[in-house]
Amino acid sequence: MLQHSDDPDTFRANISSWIEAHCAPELRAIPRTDQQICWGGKRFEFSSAAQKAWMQAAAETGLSAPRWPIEYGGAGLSRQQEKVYREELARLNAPTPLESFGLWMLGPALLEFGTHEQKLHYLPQITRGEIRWCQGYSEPGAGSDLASVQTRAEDRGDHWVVNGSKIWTSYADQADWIFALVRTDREAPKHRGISFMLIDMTAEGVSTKPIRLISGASPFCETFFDNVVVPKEDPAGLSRIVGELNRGWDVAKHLLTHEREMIGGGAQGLLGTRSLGAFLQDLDDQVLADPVLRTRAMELEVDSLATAMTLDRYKDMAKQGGVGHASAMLKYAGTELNKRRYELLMSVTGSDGLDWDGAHGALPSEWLRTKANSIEGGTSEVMLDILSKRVLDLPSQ
Amino acid sequence: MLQHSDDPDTFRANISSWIEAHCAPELRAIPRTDQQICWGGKRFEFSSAAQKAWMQAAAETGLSAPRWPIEYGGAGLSRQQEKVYREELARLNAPTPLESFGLWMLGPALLEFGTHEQKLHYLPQITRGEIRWCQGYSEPGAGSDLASVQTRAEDRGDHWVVNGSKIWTSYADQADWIFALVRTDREAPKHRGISFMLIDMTAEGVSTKPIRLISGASPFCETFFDNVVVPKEDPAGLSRIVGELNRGWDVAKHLLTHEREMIGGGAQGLLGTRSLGAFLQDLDDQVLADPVLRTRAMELEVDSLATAMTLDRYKDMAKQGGVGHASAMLKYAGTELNKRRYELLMSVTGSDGLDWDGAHGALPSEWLRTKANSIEGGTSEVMLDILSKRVLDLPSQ
Amino acid sequence: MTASLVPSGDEVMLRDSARAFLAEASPVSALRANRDAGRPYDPGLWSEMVKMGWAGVLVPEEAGGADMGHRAAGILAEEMGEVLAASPFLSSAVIAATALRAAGSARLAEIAGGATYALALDETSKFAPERSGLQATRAGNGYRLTGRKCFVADGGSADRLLVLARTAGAPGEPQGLTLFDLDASRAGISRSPRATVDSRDHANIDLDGVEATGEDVLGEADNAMAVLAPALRAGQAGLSAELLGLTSGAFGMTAAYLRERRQFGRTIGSFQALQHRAAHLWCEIEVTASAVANAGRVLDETPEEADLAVSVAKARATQTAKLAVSEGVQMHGGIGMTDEFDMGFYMKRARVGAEWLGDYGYHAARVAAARGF
Amino acid sequence: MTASLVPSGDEVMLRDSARAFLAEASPVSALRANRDAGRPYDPGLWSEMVKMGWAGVLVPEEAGGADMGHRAAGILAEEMGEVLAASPFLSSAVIAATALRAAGSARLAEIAGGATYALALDETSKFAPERSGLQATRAGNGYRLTGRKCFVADGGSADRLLVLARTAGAPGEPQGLTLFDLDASRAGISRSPRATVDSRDHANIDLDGVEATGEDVLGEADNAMAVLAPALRAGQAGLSAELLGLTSGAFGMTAAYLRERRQFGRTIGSFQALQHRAAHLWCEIEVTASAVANAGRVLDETPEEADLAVSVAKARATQTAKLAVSEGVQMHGGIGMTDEFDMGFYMKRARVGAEWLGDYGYHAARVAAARGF
Repeated sequence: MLQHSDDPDTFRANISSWIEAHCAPELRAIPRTDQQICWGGKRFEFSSAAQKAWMQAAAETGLSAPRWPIEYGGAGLSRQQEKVYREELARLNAPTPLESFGLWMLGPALLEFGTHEQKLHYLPQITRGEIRWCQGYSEPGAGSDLASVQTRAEDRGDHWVVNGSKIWTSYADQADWIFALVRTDREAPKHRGISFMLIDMTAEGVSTKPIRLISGASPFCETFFDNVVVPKEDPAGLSRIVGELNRGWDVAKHLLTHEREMIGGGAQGLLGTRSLGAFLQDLDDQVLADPVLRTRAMELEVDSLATAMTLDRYKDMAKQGGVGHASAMLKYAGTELNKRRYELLMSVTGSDGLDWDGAHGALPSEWLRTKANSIEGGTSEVMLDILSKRVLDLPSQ
Repeated sequence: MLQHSDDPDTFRANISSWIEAHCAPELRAIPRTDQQICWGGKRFEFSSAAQKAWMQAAAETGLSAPRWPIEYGGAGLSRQQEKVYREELARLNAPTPLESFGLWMLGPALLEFGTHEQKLHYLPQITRGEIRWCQGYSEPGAGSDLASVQTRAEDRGDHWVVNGSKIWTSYADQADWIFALVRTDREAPKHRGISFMLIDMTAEGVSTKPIRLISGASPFCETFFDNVVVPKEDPAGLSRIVGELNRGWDVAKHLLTHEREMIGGGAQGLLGTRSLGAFLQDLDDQVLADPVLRTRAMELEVDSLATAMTLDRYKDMAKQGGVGHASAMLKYAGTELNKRRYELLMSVTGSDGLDWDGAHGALPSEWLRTKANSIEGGTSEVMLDILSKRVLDLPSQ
Repeated sequence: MTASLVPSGDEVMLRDSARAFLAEASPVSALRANRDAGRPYDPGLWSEMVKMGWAGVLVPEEAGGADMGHRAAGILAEEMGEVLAASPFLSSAVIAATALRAAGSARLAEIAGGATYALALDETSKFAPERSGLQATRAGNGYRLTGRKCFVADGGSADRLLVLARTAGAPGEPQGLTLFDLDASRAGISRSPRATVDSRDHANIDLDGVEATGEDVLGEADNAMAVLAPALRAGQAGLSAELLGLTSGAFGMTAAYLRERRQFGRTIGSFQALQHRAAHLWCEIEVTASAVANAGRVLDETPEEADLAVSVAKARATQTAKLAVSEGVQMHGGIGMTDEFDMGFYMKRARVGAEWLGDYGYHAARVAAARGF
Repeated sequence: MTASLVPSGDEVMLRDSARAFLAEASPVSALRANRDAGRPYDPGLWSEMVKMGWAGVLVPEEAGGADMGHRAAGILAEEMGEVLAASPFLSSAVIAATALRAAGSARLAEIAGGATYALALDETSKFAPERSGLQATRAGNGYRLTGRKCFVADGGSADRLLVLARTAGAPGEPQGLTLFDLDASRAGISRSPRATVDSRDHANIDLDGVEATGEDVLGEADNAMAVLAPALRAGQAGLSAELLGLTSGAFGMTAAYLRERRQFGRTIGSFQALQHRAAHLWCEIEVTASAVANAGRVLDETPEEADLAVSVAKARATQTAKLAVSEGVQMHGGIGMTDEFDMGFYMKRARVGAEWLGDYGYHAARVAAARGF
């Protein structure tokens, strides 16, 4: 077990030796591939015994969800302690023991809106990697207008009957459960009448179909609900609705802001995957003798560095009380910048970069995939709407 | 007198010898300055006897308004003949004998909307350079919303009493008469209740004040109407309203499209005044060794050439039946391009270009003045609105 | 220039008939079917084009062509771009036909009859003809060619190859290059198909001691540019037209979507921010259309002065296509990202078209050079 | 970096007090009054700044300064930019103070006391220190300086001049340059004021056989860069902060106008096309603000590594200011074009600030060099 300690240095030493004790050296190699990510869930196949052991050690210690309360399966760390933990993971090249939409999204929603009983039941399943969740928000034809939920849950006394479909449900084909927005009151105004519902993916009438993107295969699926029966209370007496009935939009909005910060923050990660400088140094000298390409590269480098400084500054601001709706700026600026970066990488690689699996590997797929950056998690247009109304206080009409 | 002829070659020869006979060699020098433009009007001072003689010869022949009917003081030329005339003027470096808002704007409005008597009275005054007109559309505080006319003309039986003010009235301080939009029915909907009125600038209660721009002195004025009496019929029995009472917006709209084509077409003129190539060749080599400036210059040159080709193409289209609302594209593209051109000229001249009257003459004034290109004659935003609704057929709501 | 930049009656007819044919014979779904079948183009479609005389659009009548000129070729390319029709048209009927015509080659009639050609030029990731270094060394009365060409459009399927090789001088010098017209099956030639994002035929081509004679030289030895330069201009103008058509196709889909799609209780085309972006894009397309029309006219009227016009067209067409497909995907939102929807095909072809025969920077530099800076 | 990029309590206090002072003592109307009076700055205002210790913001305490660091200097410059306050602050308190401090000059105390300096560096229309060629030839124990400097900010009024001259080597070489610290009234110096668009003090300076001794050399002869480089970095960071403040001032006017102004029956700020442009501009300003804050921090913490941070800041600040003033004029419409309205002053100063101490291209190239391409 991990020895907690209020002294930061002692804590760092403890956590470091705990990582070294439980994360086998074979796991601590980089670069890591997507295949090595541990997602958990009933259908997950561990890539190695070491991976399974590492996840289980983390689950036992609560470190798969470092800041969640101990009673719900977390480690109960402070923000500062979590930072030390992440730093030590990075220093030792250790992978995060468990990744999941349960940890990122459902957990925070339950912690904010769930009952004590719901938390006690669902959260430890997540931290232990037993149940893999997926997210069911978007619907075909709805696009950015998430509140226009058409999937409906009809009240049949002791259960709901759910019909409709969701799109962009990442890894739905590998998930055990889904948290979804469903319309429980069709008479109420658009943003009312929506509930945040938990549905077992193995229930009869649930099916999924993978979505192929212009960039190739993707983790996204369409998920269909055909007369799916969802009990109002399951055997343990737990409600399948998180938060109040018909107030699911509040839960969703809370999570959307959360997601936006992740994706905006993720810009830094994206920037790191293809370093422009390294790329440019490998190129034929003639390529950057072209003033147009040189100019684009210089402009991008200036903007990338300034954007990285902005991520730093916003992290500092977040520590001092949050950034509010301005987080939409990180999402907008980060994703638009990433699209520019990949356009430039395609330009400087010229015809060498045009093959699906050619001299620059997956570059063309990555380039095409960046086009979704400014759509998913709130389009650039939605971000600009938020900024103009919430930050700049511009009028609606 | 000019010998008309249906044979194009004969006509060209005739017009050419007529120009040489009446436009003194001293007038045929370039570059010409603004001071050498002949505006006509009661207060106009000719810069030379030759200038006066040239204007008068043109007026007698009707060539100050080549395509207007002969009975209204024009030369009655065909479109093709006018083209030949313009080509010969250019070839011989002869200036246009007369420029005026009467020729450009009021004349076309009268030809379309005026009565025969109005045309007989007002048009020859224009072609002979006797009366100089100015335009009174915009009002302080109205901006692009030209239809929100506040200047009102109250009906007092046999006359109107006009109160209000106009802004951006070019050369109002030197004009004899003004054609203005005034509200003649305050109960009617916004676009109704406006009339197109002709007002004598010497009438009691009319005053003007010049407007200084960020680029320096300008021909623009504010024009104030303080209980100005405008007779409904003047001694000759002519109405001071052009078109129907309360339907002045139709006249104005017609002229706005006309003006837009002029300004868009004028882009070619503007492009010509400062040739980028000549400018760049005069620069220190180091300036264009900077890849950023070289890239900007190349981009601008590509876009300038393509835009010039577009002006050519649209002229060809106009000959075959008009371009309609697409003329808003010329206005938008031409003026935005011109702003870019001057931004680049300022960048390549560096600190040498920062003085009001320095190494590059009036360049800084010209640069600042270009910022108005995308505001006057319909803002770029209004042009994009027109294009999206009228050309792309995008819905209003 | 004397000719109008507005299409003549004949040109409108040509456009209408091409559009009607392609809508039937080669809608975007045909590209999808070819892609899914791993087939870079449909030889049956090409046969029909040949029957309609498209293969001979630039071939003189005495060699069996229709000799309709570059503007007409541009109209055909534009219509192909609109529906992303894949064919050897640009490589054979435009580029090779112009080269063979400049050289006075007897093989012109074969082109009009449907023989397919590919231009094997690039050796690095960027287009730069004068930097070609593939060696053609003297051997007896002839030559031996050894080296690698990459990104050869239509190179995997072409009957014949135009190979640019160095017979004198050093890479970087425009002189000393020779253009060979070789049967693609000649001994020593091997072709490696590439899986380019536009799902069309591109290949790398290795030449290993390929033997060639003076008969195989197109035009004069050491002076390839005399026949290559007009061919490149023709190809660049044709590709610009294809990209313009592609742009127009992508924009048409986008504008239609803006008019129909509803979100937040209104048609998305009523959102002013999208309206202004759409209107701006339309303006860009109009300006590019002028440049493309002009390039065709100048090639028909004063081809020797066409460098500037062609480079303006290719630079503009490249940029406008990029803007149109980016806005197309973004304005369609999630559906624009799915393979099921066609917009991705437009984006991918725009990218390949941006590189082929010189990218934006290459052509912008040529414009600058022509304008004296 | 250890320090936060968010202002500390002390920094917030400094900003608040500077803002309050400048709003009272130097609103934009003061610039207008100076302009109309043909006065490039108000010496009375400078005296007050000196009293508040701003002249000594980078001067060590032992020389009578406040030694508050570059981030603090940036906050002051930013606030001056916000209201377009004209003063010799950047030339004297930032550039000259840093140079004199690097050289260990005893005159530092004079700067803290309000003595004004100007940096005479440029010789062509573009900033390029190493290309300086103004000759300082050996004469007896000293030097004789002859040549012309142009675009010398605050050069018409400064008490003293820092003159960059070539004592060895050829233009283009970073070595062989020497920085002289001369009284502006020394024999042979003549100054020609220029009417720059920002209505501030800029002059051309002619040196005609000006005599200088070793005493007048700041730092070492032939090695000006040792004292000049830190001074330039400080000046560039300070100017970036001024431009950021200017940008924020112009944007504040524009956003307020969008919230108030009505047209077509609605508040213009409700037009989505303008909303998105305003929001985009705000994002650009946020990103630039980070770069400016970072440049100040790095100069305070690891000045020798500050080249990259400073050039990112100046490049971004230049571009963002240009966007803000262009959008400012356009969104204000006609009124934005009138001299009566203040936006024009912001546009003019932004243009001068874009050129001074290196334009976008100069700094972008330094970023590229630092990043290895």
